[in-house]
Amino acid sequence: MFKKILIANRGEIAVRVIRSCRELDIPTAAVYSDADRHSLHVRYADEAYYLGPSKASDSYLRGDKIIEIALECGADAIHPGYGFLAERADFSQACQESGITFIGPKPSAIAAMGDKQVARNTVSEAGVPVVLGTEGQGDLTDEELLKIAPEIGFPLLIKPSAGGGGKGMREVRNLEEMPGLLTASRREAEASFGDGNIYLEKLIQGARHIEIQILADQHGNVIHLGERECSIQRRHQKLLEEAPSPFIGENQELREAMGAVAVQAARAVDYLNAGTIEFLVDEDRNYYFLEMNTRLQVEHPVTEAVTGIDIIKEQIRIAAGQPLRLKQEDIVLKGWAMECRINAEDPFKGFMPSTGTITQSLLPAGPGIRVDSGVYSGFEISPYYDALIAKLIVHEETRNETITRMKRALEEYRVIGVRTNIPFHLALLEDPEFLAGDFDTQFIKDDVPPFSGGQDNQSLPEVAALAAVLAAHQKTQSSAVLIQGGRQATSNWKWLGRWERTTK
Amino acid sequence: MFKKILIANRGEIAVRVIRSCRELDIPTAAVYSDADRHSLHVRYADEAYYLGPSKASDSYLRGDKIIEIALECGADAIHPGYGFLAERADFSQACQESGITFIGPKPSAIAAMGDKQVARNTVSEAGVPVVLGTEGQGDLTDEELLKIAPEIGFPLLIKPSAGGGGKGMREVRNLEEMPGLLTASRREAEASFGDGNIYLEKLIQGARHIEIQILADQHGNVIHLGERECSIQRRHQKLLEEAPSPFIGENQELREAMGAVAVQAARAVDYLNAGTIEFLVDEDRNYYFLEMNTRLQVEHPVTEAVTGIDIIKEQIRIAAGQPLRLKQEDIVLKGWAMECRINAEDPFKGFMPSTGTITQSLLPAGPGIRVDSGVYSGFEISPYYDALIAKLIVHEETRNETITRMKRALEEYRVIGVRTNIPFHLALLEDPEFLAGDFDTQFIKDDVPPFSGGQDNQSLPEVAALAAVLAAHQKTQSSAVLIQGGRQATSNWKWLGRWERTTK
Amino acid sequence: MKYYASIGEKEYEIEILSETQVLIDGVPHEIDLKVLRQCQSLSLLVDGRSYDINIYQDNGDWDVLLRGRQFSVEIDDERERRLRLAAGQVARPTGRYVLTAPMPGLVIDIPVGEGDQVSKGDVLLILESMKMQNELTAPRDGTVTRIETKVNDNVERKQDLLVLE
Amino acid sequence: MKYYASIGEKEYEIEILSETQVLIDGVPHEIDLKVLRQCQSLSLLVDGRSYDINIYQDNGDWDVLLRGRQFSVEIDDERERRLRLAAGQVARPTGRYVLTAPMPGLVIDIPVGEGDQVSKGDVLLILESMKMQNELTAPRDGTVTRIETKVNDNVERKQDLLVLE
Repeated sequence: MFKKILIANRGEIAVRVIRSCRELDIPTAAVYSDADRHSLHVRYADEAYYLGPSKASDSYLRGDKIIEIALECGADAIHPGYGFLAERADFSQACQESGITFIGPKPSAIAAMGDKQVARNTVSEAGVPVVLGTEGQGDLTDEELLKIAPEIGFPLLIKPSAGGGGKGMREVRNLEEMPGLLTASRREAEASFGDGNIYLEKLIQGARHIEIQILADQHGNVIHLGERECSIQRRHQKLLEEAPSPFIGENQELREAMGAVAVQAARAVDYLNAGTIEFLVDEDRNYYFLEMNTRLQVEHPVTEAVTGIDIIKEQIRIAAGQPLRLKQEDIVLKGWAMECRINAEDPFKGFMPSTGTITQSLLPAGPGIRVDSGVYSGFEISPYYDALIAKLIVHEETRNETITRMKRALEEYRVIGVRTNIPFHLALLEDPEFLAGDFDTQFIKDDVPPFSGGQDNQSLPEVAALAAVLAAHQKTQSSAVLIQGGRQATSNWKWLGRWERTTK
Repeated sequence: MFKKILIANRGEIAVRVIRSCRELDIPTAAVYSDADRHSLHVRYADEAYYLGPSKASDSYLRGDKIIEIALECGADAIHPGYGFLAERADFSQACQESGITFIGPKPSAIAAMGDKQVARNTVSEAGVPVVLGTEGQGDLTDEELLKIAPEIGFPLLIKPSAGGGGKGMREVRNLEEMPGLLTASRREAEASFGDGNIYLEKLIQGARHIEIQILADQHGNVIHLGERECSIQRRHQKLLEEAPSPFIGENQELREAMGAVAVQAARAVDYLNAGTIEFLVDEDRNYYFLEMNTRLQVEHPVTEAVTGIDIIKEQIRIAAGQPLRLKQEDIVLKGWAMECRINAEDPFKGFMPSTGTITQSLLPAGPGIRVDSGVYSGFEISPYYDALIAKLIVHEETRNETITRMKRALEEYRVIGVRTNIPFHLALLEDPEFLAGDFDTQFIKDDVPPFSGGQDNQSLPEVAALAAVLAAHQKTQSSAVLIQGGRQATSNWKWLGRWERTTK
Repeated sequence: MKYYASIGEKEYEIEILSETQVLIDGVPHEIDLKVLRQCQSLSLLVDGRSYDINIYQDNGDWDVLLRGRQFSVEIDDERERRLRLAAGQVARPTGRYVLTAPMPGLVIDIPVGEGDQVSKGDVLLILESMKMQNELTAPRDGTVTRIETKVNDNVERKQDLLVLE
Repeated sequence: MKYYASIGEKEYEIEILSETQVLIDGVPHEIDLKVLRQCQSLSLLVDGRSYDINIYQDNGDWDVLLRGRQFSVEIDDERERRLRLAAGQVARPTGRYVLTAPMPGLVIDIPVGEGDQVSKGDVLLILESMKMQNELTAPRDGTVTRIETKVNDNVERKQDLLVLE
């Protein structure tokens, strides 16, 4: 087993990796930028080393410096998390050349799958169906793309060749709006992945985004851990994921067929470690290879919940050369799991990111609740990294029970100081179509939020009004004494003014 | 289903019940004493009603008042939690007479099992083996008990006829010390359960405490959910529980035999709802009926973890007349679960209870962690109720992995302001005999704590010394400025003094 | 003391009679308020119903978190309301609007120019922050009278960006 | 500035050279301290090793929580130590000991009387609190010189119970 693992990441996923390492009794080294000295991954790691300025390109994207730190502190393996360097073949290659184990696939597999265009070519050749697009045509210029677009037909998607997570993606409805969107997409791709190359892909209407989790060891064993339903997206950013998919449901045949195709796609690039094959599934249950994420996914916990497997521990065991402990027939999905991504953004103001200090973070608890978070009470959210502050994962016996448990957890969860999308999730969980499992990737409309802001309970606005009046009353009373209140009332109310100062 | 459920309890278990009710979309009513207006169960319930003064006998034991509140607020069911009124046949009877469903067994079953002496008689007649004792001899006087004691032989146990949880239990090594222990036991039993009756039971040396969880519906279905290992006790108070039992382990035959006997014992009293049959198991795997707890157990979450069943939801469904959803053959134990009881007590000072204000409660999180707690940052622990502030439950694939996960979680868990037994649990989890699963109910010795205070990591004391010096340094520097520090250092250190004032 | 609290279109008239009694739209309610400083929460019982509330003031309005929902409450007291009614204006003034940066970031685009007429919802400026491009839009119709930043500027939180009149 | 920190039998000599440099028993270490007020934690890096620490003062000693372990640290500075060494006493004074109630509770039993000789570990008083009977024991040998409470008294936290000399 490894002597020490360096985690080349930050936020919730760095904390997540540290937790599994600690449970495996492997010392961890964190790296941090200027903005992250106070971050949870620095506090929870066994060691922590300064990396550079806050901008990702000066810190978390500095593969050279990270390898240097790993060598200096005696780390013999690097876990890249997701994002940043996770899907950079050159980084995986550089690790290998420095004698450090990269906990992930071989550079060749990253290159083959990491470039979305090459990937589509590769799996297509292996007999896996793909969506029509510009794969295999190299890095095209805007001019070339504008020429090809009408052949594919609108609507279509512009997608970055590198990276994932919806960043840089743009939906194009017609040729006129396409030039501006190409520019925006390249700019966002460049900023997020350091690679501005893009490609086009036909947009399948009414499609679901369903993905299969893969584990592949160094001994030729490849298994899948069932599917995840990821169709709930806003601007191609996933917001809520579940396992199993309500669309697949009891259709064990479809599940096994997609699983087998996913294994086949992974084998096509001699895949190693954990990875995910993303599919689009149309209304007739035809499925198309979308892309392979050659890394851990943000939403891996829903699979962990239904399989009982710690995927990060598996990643580490695989990287250390151990054979998989489980065979395909050992994988049994139990119950239903759902994840809500809690973002620091204001759902009432166009999902605008919200920075500032989290003055309080009170986590939900009790049965079937898991919170993966990188923040805490007093944590300052910087504008340099993404808005994901936590993932709330719940597990229960059935989908309905999972949904009511999730609502309970969201109601318990308190984040004060920044806005979050918790009200959005609560409204989504009350939407009849969502409850019926009847949705596609276009379900969350951009302009009209599908939620009422909590009109389900008539009395809540009245109580909110009362609470605000009680708070305002204290403010207007110069003496801070309630009309008929005495000393106790004074001390009872004084805090409001105090706290106001804190959050300003 | 019920229109509203009143929860006749407080602390973590009241919060636990509220959570399941909320997930079932059933409104809840909490009751609270003077000491509990600020408690989490009051904050999380839909309604909350004042019950009486802080002393349990004036509030949580006032069944008459609780039924009155239930009738007034329109609750048609009462969940008693554990402790307080949970095993009082008269309360169950009074509920029934008021037209309120008592979420638990019928008064007759509570009476038959709740009086430990009658219970032992009943199951003995049904062919279930019991430990030698004074069952079936009525409520004996101290004089009579002193006479019978030598016939049973020493060591023996004095046990309260009512209640459970180890309260009022005393171990007797010889006749000389017995009179004082009888008095102490009766006093504690009277204080805890309002019933000072006691009985004697032979102490089986080297025995394990293993219990079987039962569910019984109104349609004649009785199933068991496997066993829990509860041998880790201090002064007959359970401290750590696990499921499955390492002693039973892969011995499926023993598990099924004990399960069948437990079902048989439950049927002997026409049992309804959730209950637990406690057994003593000797080194030769002979098992003896110890008692039946006719209520939810503190340690129910470990069974929930390995079975995936929400036991409280099952209790409510059973009380509402629904048949069990699962048959015995559907019950599959998956993985390994462990619970550490986090008590406000100082393991370095004879486990003395610790009262005061919890200035911070920072919960562990991440995969496989569950915290059931009734406290929060700013919560004041009163001297009126027991010292249990939280239960930390972890779940992983194997026992070893569960233990390393639990250690990780205990290291993350921070409770500031009161002392807790977290250091005790950490030390226990490093004990070679515990790790080997080689322990009995006498494993935790009273006088010599089996832990070193964390000598596993040589550098920790040095770092603790350094941190204390850095803190003290700030105090001695009148200007609160570090030798070579400037403005930033000042503000960096100022908090220490401030916080000190808070915690004093 | 009488207050008027508005959430969206709905207005509530709330009168505080004592520490334990209020009138909401004339209906009496028993209240019991417990302030939990450390976790910045209010435990409020209203006629026995229990609410666990987080509340803070944001740009004059009160933000209330309650069961995972968020409510923005505007409050007037009796005197303020009388003054405004006397002045003939029940609605809030609509004059000058200064668009400020809701977060630090990089100005990516300013699709409007000084003197442009804009409608409510039009994009005024695109700000990149937290790895996302965020469109800042006009809260109402108006004319852009001043632009105080330019493309590629790094701006601070709350920095003035442009003025709408 | 030089300090002497003791945990149990073990003593550490710690010298603070600057905000980023200390000597522990003469060995230099690089430190980086970040105070996290809101969660009452210290993030301390020592030669790159990361420690997340909670610390507070309790009865003069410093209580340190670190990885779930708890350490009680006694600290002397150079001057205090010199004074004590000059006075010929390295150990702490052992004079009068006042037993105070560690928590509110009910006095159940006082198995000693005024004038009794007691040994370290002997039970002085039984206090019932949190539904448990708690034995308060002698921290060292001595004579009970005064008993300031009686059986069935309800006592407050920190109330004097008896004196040992």
